[in-house]
Amino acid sequence: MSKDFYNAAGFYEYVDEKKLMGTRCKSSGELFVPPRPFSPSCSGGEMEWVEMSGKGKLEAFTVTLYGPTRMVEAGYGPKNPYCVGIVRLDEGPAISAQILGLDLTKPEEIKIGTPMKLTFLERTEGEEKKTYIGFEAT
Amino acid sequence: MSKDFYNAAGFYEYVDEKKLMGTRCKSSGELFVPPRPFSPSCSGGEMEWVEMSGKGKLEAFTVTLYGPTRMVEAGYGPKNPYCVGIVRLDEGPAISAQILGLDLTKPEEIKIGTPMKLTFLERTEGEEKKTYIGFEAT
Amino acid sequence: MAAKRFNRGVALVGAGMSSFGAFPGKTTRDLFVDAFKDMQASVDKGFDPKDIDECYFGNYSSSQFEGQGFTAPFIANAVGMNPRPAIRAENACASGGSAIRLGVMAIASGIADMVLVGGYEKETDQPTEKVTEILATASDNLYENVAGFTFPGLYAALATAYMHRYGATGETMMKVALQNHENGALNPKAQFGKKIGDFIKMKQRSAEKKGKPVPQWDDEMAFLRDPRANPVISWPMRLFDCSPVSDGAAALLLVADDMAHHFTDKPLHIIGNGVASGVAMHDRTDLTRIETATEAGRVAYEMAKVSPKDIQVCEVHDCFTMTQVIATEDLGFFGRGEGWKALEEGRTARDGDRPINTSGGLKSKGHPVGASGVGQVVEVWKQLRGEAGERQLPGDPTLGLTHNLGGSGQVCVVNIFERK
Amino acid sequence: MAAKRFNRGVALVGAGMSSFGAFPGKTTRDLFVDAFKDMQASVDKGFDPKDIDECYFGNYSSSQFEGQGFTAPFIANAVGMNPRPAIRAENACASGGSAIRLGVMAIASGIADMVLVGGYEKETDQPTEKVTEILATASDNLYENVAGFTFPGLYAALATAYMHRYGATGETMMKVALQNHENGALNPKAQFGKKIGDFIKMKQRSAEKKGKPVPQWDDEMAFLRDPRANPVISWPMRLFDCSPVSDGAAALLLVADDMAHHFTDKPLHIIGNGVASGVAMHDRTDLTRIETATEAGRVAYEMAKVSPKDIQVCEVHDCFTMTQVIATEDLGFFGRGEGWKALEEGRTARDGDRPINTSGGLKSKGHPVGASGVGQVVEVWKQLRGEAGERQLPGDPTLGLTHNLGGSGQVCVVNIFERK
Ligand SMILES: [Zn+2]
Ligand SMILES: [Zn+2]
Repeated sequence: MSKDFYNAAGFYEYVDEKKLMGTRCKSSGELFVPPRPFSPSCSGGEMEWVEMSGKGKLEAFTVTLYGPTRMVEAGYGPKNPYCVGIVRLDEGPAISAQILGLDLTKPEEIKIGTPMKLTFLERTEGEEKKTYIGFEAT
Repeated sequence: MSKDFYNAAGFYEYVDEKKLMGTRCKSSGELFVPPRPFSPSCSGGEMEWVEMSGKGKLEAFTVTLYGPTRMVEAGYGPKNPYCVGIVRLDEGPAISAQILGLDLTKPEEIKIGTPMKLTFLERTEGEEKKTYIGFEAT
Repeated sequence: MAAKRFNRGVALVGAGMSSFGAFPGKTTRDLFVDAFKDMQASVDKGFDPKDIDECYFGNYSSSQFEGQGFTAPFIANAVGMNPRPAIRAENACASGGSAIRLGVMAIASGIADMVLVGGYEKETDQPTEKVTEILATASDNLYENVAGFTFPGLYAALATAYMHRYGATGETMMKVALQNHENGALNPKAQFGKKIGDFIKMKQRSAEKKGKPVPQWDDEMAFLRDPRANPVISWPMRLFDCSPVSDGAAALLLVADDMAHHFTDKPLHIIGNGVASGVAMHDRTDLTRIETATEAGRVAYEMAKVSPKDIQVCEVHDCFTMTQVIATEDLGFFGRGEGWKALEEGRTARDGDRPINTSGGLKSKGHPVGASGVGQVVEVWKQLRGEAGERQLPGDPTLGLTHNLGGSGQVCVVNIFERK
Repeated sequence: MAAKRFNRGVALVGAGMSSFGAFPGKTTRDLFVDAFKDMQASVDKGFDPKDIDECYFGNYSSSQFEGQGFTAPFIANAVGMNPRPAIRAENACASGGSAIRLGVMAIASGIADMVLVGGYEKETDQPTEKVTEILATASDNLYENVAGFTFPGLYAALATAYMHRYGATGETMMKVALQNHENGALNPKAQFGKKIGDFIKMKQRSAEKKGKPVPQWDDEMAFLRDPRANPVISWPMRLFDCSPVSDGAAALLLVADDMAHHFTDKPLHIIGNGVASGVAMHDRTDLTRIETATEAGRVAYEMAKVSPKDIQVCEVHDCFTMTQVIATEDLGFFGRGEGWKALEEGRTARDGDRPINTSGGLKSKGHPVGASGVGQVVEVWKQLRGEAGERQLPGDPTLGLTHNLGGSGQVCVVNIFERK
């Protein structure tokens, strides 16, 4: 059961269930997204999973024409670019994700600070479909 | 022209022509097989290519059942093992090569010191045929 | 906590590099031999390679680029260093800088008096998509790669944050490219020995030869603005915002300070060395700066007892154009949000008051990842000794700095050199 | 040339490791957290992680094993070390030993008083053929790989040369496996906590369950001689001659000698450290020994002012069984050609006069490449402090040695530890 590890494996198990989860240190109360199995500030700490509200703001982005293999396999390329960015969650931490719902033909009009809400997307990689987190302009 | 580099690229260009070549430092006279573009002992040195006689002795060997991809692609495996070893050339230096002409069903009877002579072999790798050096028991 | 210091001073008495570029048929071993020979020739009074006690090498990923991991003993062997200790440092694009740190430490520790430091990478045997994949293993494979970030993408995202807060534009980035290509055109070892104007002429000649209509641009900036000549890779970054895929190697000879005069009357002393590690991009509170650079700079300045304004020669890690602008702020040369204006005003050009990347930078000189941080020192060596030829800075400079980033800035190494 | 020395003594005040084995769902970051916690628990008087000045990590190839290069800042981050300097050392299977060398050097140089040293590798996410390919990038890709050499193959060739010259046989190797599995069965962190007898019982139970005829062997050696139970991989080496594919991590806390008493009343002092690099196998004049080990041992013994006979606890790099035998000769414990006899006479067993690999060695404990050299030190830490539990050596040992090979022996790192 990867969720017992409070790590990336647990995180992606939740993503498969369409949940964005972080871990919280039971002693210091610190919240970690992406999750951590270990709380450096209090050198230890038992962890628990916490679900995020999924609301946030766009903090940085790019519109990529030449992506990695997994994005090429998912159908992206110079004629069908995608947006990827960093979204700061209302809960404080930030995370990298594909950004949806923006007009990618006019990247200069995309605004840092745009409110975002969580969504989940599927990409075909090789022969598998995999679920990833995404954010959508609201 | 890779042969001008006095390096691996030049070496394999010669192998394609079925020649086993080393480099010799024109100042110190030292012979290098595999080739070197640089003579560490005299810190420099112009090089020239020298052809080896192709005679030598087996210095160490193994009979491999589980080889790398290139050997698997060439048809080797647990049911068709191959022998690879180190052969000391009559000229002094030694080199790694596939060893042919031995009874691989009785590896315990293969003798260190067995006289060897150079041969060339082709292996199919992916869609290409590539030439390699080999040695044969004489 | 009082700053800790090295127990023993370290001097640079030789520095050399192979040409940077694409060299089919040459492995990292061959490239490093070229760098070693160039370094040998640079040692004024000569030296006996047998006196080298140890070797520290920077390499990002020969295992992926050329199928050869464990390069340290092979590279040591190529230049006759066995059985001396040889250790490879890896810190992505800061691998070279990290190797320098290890070399300094070896001498300061007393275990070595003379150290060979090297950096090397062989990237051009792989197709571009494969290179992109290999470089991407230096970003966070658990959370950044999966989101779709490439390396140009990560730095493009930093650029959007910087542009949004401070008003810089795509034009700023084009001006970085213009400037670095001006410098690189004067560097015979540079991958692109060409100004942007030379690229224009090349395109025109090529069209002419093919009997196609000859393209015209009003000036260099018009060329860089033209999406056919300078296409977007990852918005806002275009082709000419990215450092190239390169092969190359560089080598340095370090000795204990008190031995330096045996080798040259003009040694450089490594008076400052700072290294910092940091978090992945999504964990940063401010995406308009790179904290590791500020921290590594702080440590190096403190050790050297100098301040940013004292630095006369400076090579920064311009893996992408906007990175250079941010670096000049991180290092304290300009205030926050002022770097792009300084760049546009020409202050960082060779004839400006704060010249940056006289070598051409990674942008024009080339970026063979593990060699880059070591190659930066070769430029400082030349500039501080008055040997930089046509691109020599005036004023007999004595103080230089190198700034070497790893990944998206999760490591930075800053070195400060002085000719006393 | 007089031997050079470190300017400042270095002590080991904490040592810990994750379990070694196969851990699906855990990355190197997670494994290193486990090792770090175990190390924390081992520091008798505790310590504040904020006092750690620098981090040096050994890792062979996370870039190929888990798609994550540039691991140093990520691992540093996992245990809260940013912005401290973090540098990865890579020297194939001697990556861990190389990281230890860097940690010692950092303290000796004066730049650090407290250093975190780590090693980690995550291999089991890849299929066996892919693991073989990744390991093979540590052999000479220009001349060894192309000939058909795998890693087991290279060490098998050394074994044939040794057997031919000195008369050792396949039985010798089986006895190494037998001995190391005896030791590993007493190590709760070992990948195989099993004696050969336990493997026999497992096979028998499994046959029983499936309703198949239950196989019988006269004794453990009969089992190891049976080609169905112990098939040939690369003659003369069989399955039980090879260390396994493993995940794992290990962590050490080093401090300046004069600070050691703040952390424990039983520190170990690193009194000897030797590193040597060497040539590829075909370039060696004698294939029955590994020269880098002799050279690294010579340097370490000289620095420590001790001789082989003084060593009481010893972990050697038994990536393959015959390698262990050769190591005991290279380190001067036995004369040339005498190592295999000493082994067969039981002298290297736990109750022998020269116990080797009380941890179970890489063979039984596991071989997560970058962690292995660091994990060896964890055993010496336990043995010299009387904390090795059921496998504790008698006689209150105070002097221990680790021997960590890279590749086919092109690098060796030897450390000597003393409890004073
Ligand atoms: Zn906590
Ligand atoms: Zn010569």
